Amino acid sequence: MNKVYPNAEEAIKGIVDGMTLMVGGFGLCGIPENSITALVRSGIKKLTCISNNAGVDDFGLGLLLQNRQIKKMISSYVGENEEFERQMLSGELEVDLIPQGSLAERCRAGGAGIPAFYTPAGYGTEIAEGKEVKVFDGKPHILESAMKADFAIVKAWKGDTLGNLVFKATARNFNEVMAMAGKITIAEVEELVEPGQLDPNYIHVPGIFVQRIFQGTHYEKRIEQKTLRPKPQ
Amino acid sequence: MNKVYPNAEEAIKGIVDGMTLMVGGFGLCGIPENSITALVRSGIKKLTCISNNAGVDDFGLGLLLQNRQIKKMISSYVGENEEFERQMLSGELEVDLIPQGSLAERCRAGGAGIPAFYTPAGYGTEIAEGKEVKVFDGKPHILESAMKADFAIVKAWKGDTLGNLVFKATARNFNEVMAMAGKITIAEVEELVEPGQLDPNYIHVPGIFVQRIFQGTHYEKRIEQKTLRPKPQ
Amino acid sequence: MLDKTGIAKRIAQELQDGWYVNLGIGIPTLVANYVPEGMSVEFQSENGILGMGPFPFEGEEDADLINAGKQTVTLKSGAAIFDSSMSFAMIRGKHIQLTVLGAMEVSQDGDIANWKVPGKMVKGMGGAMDLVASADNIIVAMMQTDKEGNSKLLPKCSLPLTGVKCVKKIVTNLAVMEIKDGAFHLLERAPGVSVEEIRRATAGLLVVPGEVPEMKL
Amino acid sequence: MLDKTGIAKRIAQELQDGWYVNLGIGIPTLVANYVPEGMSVEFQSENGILGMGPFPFEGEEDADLINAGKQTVTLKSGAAIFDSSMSFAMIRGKHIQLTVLGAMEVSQDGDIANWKVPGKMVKGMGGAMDLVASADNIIVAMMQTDKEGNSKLLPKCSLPLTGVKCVKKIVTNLAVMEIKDGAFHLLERAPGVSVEEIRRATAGLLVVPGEVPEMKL
Repeated sequence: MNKVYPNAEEAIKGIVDGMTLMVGGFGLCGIPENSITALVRSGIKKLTCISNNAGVDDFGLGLLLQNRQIKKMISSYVGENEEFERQMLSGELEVDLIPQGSLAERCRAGGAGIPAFYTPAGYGTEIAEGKEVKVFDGKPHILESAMKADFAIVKAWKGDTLGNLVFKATARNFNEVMAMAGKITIAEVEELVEPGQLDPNYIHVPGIFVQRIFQGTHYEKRIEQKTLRPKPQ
Repeated sequence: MNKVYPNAEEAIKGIVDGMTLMVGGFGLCGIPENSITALVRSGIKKLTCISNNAGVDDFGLGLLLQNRQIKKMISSYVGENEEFERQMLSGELEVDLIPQGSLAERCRAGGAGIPAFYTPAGYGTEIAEGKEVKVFDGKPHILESAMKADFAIVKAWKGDTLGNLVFKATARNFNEVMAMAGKITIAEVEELVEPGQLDPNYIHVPGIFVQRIFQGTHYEKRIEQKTLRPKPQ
Repeated sequence: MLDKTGIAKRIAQELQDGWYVNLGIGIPTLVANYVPEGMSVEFQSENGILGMGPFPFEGEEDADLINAGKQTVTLKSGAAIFDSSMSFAMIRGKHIQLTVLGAMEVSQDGDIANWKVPGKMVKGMGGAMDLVASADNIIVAMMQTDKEGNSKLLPKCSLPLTGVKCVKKIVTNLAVMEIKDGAFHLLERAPGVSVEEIRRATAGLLVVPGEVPEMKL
Repeated sequence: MLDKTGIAKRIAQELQDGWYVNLGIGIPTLVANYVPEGMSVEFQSENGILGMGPFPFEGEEDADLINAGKQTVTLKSGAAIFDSSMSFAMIRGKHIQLTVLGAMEVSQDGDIANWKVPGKMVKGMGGAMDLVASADNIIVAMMQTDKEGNSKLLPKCSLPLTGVKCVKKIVTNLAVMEIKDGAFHLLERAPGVSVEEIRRATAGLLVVPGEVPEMKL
């Protein structure tokens, strides 16, 4: 059973128009750069993308937006993107905004076979419209449903050929739960290693969740907000 | 803010008769040996213990059973314990049996502020009696509620003074979710280290979930089923 | 007629390359010994292992490394360890391709009872209810009759259930059967076992096609 | 009257030793600069950090290490990294002792609106709805009036809500107030600000006790 693919172009085969994709990352941190580039080149259209953010105009999912490949975005925060704003206001792009914690938990639930769960987040707001409400311990909660995707595309720091993944620092973010929730999960990694080279105690995503893996190239890892403090003299 | 306690006797202060405790471990693997010994010495009674198993006659939670300190056990599997059987059949001990996956998820939910979730486990069995049923995707599921404990007592391999924990191999088991679900969580560790000595990327339980930590002593780490294969000649 | 080892060998023929498999205690555990040559199968243990290896050599056992049966085990290269909630996320989320477990009774509707006998000491269901409720592909490994010769393949289970309408395939000491449309469908006979013997050991509705091949081990 | 830094300084006085704190974008972020000497407070960033440190020095920035505002940050010794579901487990599970965030409007019942202005571009709520729905201890940091001088402390919010009945305390450029029993209760005046000025800048019900001390910074 070989999970290893030579590159992004091969790994994304099977993604077709109209599919739902989960795409890992928080802002531009931990995004699957190679796979996004391959999706842009593929020209696949009418995608529904579940991703915490929508990239910036010229990077990340912004590249797919520029190319009009996304029909619908499901996110918690979509600032920093003028093309996104234009498409949303003109009605070209559907947008479903979800509280960030509910987004993460709904992905985990999708991967974990929990079809729905109660959360207090969003009760009393427009997010709760049409959702079941139940009071626990005197406090109203709303029922949120699990999310799954035809393909989940995540980016890890290191991965082995069995699909085990580890992330570096906050590039972990949504990549972990999304890897669990893809019917097919594609992982691109900075370094692909042999089984046994990752410590079994410290695997972030066990290989069972990953169907395809490849070593990415030319990571730009763009920084959105470079903030520094002055060096002490 | 000091979380470090000198020993188990000090760390368990505040546990009183009638409280609900979560106790980590799977079988005798990864159990908080020092804390259990301190509980036995304390003589605290009428405890409700949430733990996947109930130890063996002369080790683990079996020691508390011998001493008649447990009023109720909430577990998924309670074999290998004659005293347990005697108390259960005589009606001295209440026992609530829960599917293992639901037990783990109910602890996590308690720690994660999810008051209830749907699972297929137990539908159509006596476990489902009195529980809400809802059909998702054509399949019936039951609503299970979150569990919390007055104190959660867990055992880790290493921990730092801020309460960050890492586990070794399968001694991890329920310790992780139970650490999340204690109103007060006590962690005993084989090795207590200073902040910075554990890699931030590979923390299993972030310190925010741990209120008290101490370095245990004299770990016996008893093996329940020593199974070997013959050495090649 | 098959012994326990024979049942395990026959079940091992169902394995496919790349599958993740959860084996219950007893006969199912033996399946791990008969993975076909050249096939890569990863075993999950619900206490938190993916890539479980064989039992350790004397002196290599580690109290911190056990399987769900509380036996000392080893890890294969490329194994992963995780906590109990992640383990059942894999199970409930249908990431495991095959679950093999034992049963006290199975009904012709695919109900299974394997955790409780009223009046006897109840040890608990462990992970069995999660496993049977979630898995799309469950094989039950069992003796087809009890010690008194009574069939354990019934129209309806008499014991408290572990799960409903979940068992699709059964491998017993006498036969391989599929469960569908409210009946046991005979697929294969164990070596030297006649259809008549299988019929006598099946209390539930048994469907026998024209020709029933003998299994090859 | 306080500037943004003053608001942050006043909020920092609310910190207690050993607390875990989540700071929103804007004024709340500044609070981290004024942790009282000798006090140990850990900052949580909802993208997956506990023990967030200051901004990096030039050349030390790491694209893989950012905060929830997408700014480069550092880790303190003893920090922990985790995924998004674990991060919100901490938040929803009430493991964070204090949440500080901004608001466009707050009502006398403790409702808060801070994510959406109809007719304008909506960027999303990010983690705000989870934070306000879960935290027992929320402080809102805000200017008490908008640029036209209209009060943002209202009988009822006019904008779409982020959460209901959740805000307990507000620190503005003019005052510190507590919300209870359907009213803003004035606790402290900003330096040089009169009760009358605060009253004019509060559209909701304001309760003023006999004596209102000036805050000490």
